[in-house]
Amino acid sequence: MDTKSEGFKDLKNISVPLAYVKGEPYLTAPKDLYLPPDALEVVLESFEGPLDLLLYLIKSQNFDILELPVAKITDQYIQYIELMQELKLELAAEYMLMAATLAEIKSKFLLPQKNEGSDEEDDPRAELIRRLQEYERFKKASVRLDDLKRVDRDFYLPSKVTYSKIKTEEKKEAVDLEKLVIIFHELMEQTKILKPHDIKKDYLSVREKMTLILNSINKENFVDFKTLLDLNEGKYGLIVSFLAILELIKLSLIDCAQAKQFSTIYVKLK
Amino acid sequence: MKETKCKKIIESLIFSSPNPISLKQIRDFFSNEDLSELSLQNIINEIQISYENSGVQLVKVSSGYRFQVSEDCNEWVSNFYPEKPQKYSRALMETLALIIYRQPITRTEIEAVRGVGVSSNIIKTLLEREWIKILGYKDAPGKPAIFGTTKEFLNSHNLVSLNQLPKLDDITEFSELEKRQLGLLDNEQLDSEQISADMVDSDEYNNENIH
Amino acid sequence: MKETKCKKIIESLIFSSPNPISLKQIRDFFSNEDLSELSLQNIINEIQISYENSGVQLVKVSSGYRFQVSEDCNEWVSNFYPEKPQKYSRALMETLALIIYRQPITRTEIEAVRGVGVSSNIIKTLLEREWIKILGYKDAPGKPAIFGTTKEFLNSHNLVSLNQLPKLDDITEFSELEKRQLGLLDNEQLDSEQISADMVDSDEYNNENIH
Repeated sequence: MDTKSEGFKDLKNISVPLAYVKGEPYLTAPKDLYLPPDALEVVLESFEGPLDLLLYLIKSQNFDILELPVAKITDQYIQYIELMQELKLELAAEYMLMAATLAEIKSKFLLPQKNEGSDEEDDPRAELIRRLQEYERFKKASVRLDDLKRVDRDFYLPSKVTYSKIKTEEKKEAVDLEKLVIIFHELMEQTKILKPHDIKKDYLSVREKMTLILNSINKENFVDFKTLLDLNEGKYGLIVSFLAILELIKLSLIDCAQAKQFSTIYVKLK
Repeated sequence: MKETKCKKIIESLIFSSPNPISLKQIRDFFSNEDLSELSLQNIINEIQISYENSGVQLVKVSSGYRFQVSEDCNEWVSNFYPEKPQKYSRALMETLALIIYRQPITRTEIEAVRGVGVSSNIIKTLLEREWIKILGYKDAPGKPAIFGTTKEFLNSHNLVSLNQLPKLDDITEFSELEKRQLGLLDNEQLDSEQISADMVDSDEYNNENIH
Repeated sequence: MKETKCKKIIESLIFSSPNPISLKQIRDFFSNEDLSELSLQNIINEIQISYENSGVQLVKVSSGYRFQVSEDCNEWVSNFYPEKPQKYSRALMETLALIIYRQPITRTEIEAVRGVGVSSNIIKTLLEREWIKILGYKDAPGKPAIFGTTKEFLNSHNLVSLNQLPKLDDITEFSELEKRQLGLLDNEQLDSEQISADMVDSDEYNNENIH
């Protein structure tokens, strides 16, 4: 029996020899399952979970649940789990569960059967096999799915061809200006910041001017303050522009600089 | 309207649309033009023929008609773009397979079959890709989302219907040796047929009838 | 490679590219094929001719060649994508009103007046509509964006200047009536000027002093 595996030696320590429950107890070598710790990382990357690993072990490694000592499989799973705690914590519980399931199957198997025709529904092996088979179906399906021709991998689509938009009913989408004003008024009411009665008619022009000025300057370059004033706007317009600039300075939205008294005043976006 | 003009317009509509266009959409659009279903189909056929030797083809997918790069040009187009197409993980493909063949399905149900948690990233990727969508929420603790596939999934795979997908394999019988290994064929000598039958019965998510 | 094959491939490249493709890009791509500049230009011309009567045209723009919808189909395509007449929410109208009358204004300032957070969607909608734009960033913690209205807002409302909007003092007078209706000026018989004065004091957002 020189070819007997480590597993076999371990089996000797178990009180119920496998030979009794199975005709050929030593055919497969459990040491196939014994993966060196540095191979575990590879294993974890190549398996999608305990079912996948188990399928692999059954199909390729001749892993035999029956021949594997509970102690050994438990050891192995604990090894996985330890490694997984370093790599992918969330997987540990699922592998742990599988270890427990395997241990349960093994222990049930080792115990003498009470009833000859025990209830198959309760057989944990049947449930495990059902799950393995079900998983295998989808595993195969997923491979075929990946083989399907897929857009941007196996075939390509033309990009959307551009067209020039011809605007037809733009006005429809405008907001109701009257309503807008009423809404603003209501807002002011709510917040008790109603205007005093002596509000000037040009209320909006300074605000609008502030926006226009902000639009016309940038962060990078100072511009001559005078360029922001349009003489064509008349005295009234100039005052509005001036007030707008003062207000922007007050709100520290723009920077103002002057080399010396009466020299050119420069402004830029802050 | 002349049929040639109509053809030009339909061509431009399909080319400029980000999504495939259905015959119904076209017919609705031309509702003032008295475009019969037959002449519309004729126009579509004509467009298809006129593009036969060109770099793009007019094809029909799940949600309608679209142009596609011609078969023999795909490789060239692919080489024109240096970046490699995204490769999806096995975990993602398995999740997708479950959603396809078992929809409507919740995340917990997917996890039950795969025996491992489904990462939120996978669901997110599939939702962003618009291959799956949330169909609703299950009336169960935590109101889990129920997932199903979309027309976009079909479009992305040149499919008109899920029926064109390969059928889910019948449950694989493990070989005698495998069964023995699993401890199925020992003292008890479980009848494998009995097991298979049980499996089908207990499978409440079985949707094979979609095929 | 045959010229017909080459033509097909170039067609598919231009169609599949999201951006215009330059002759140089094509020549570089076909560097193994010994494609002369002249024959490439010939192929391009051929493609242009073969699309002459179709719904899309091959045109040259600054960065290269691209397909675009034929001139006489633009209107049809535009009509195919109708912009739904949007119904604007109260929150959007309030935000817009504040930006109009209080510009330049930051989101925080809008929120302070409305007493409730402004959803990013509203700002996004207004920016996309091109009714407002970011004028700059305030020199304050978090560098908040400063919003103002655009010419596009005026255009889409047939205005030349914001001054054409109903004046606020008109409304103020209207509100006197409203207040009376609401019973504000009944029992207490508050002097309306007194109210205004109180308000100015308590109004931390008040900017009237600029007038």
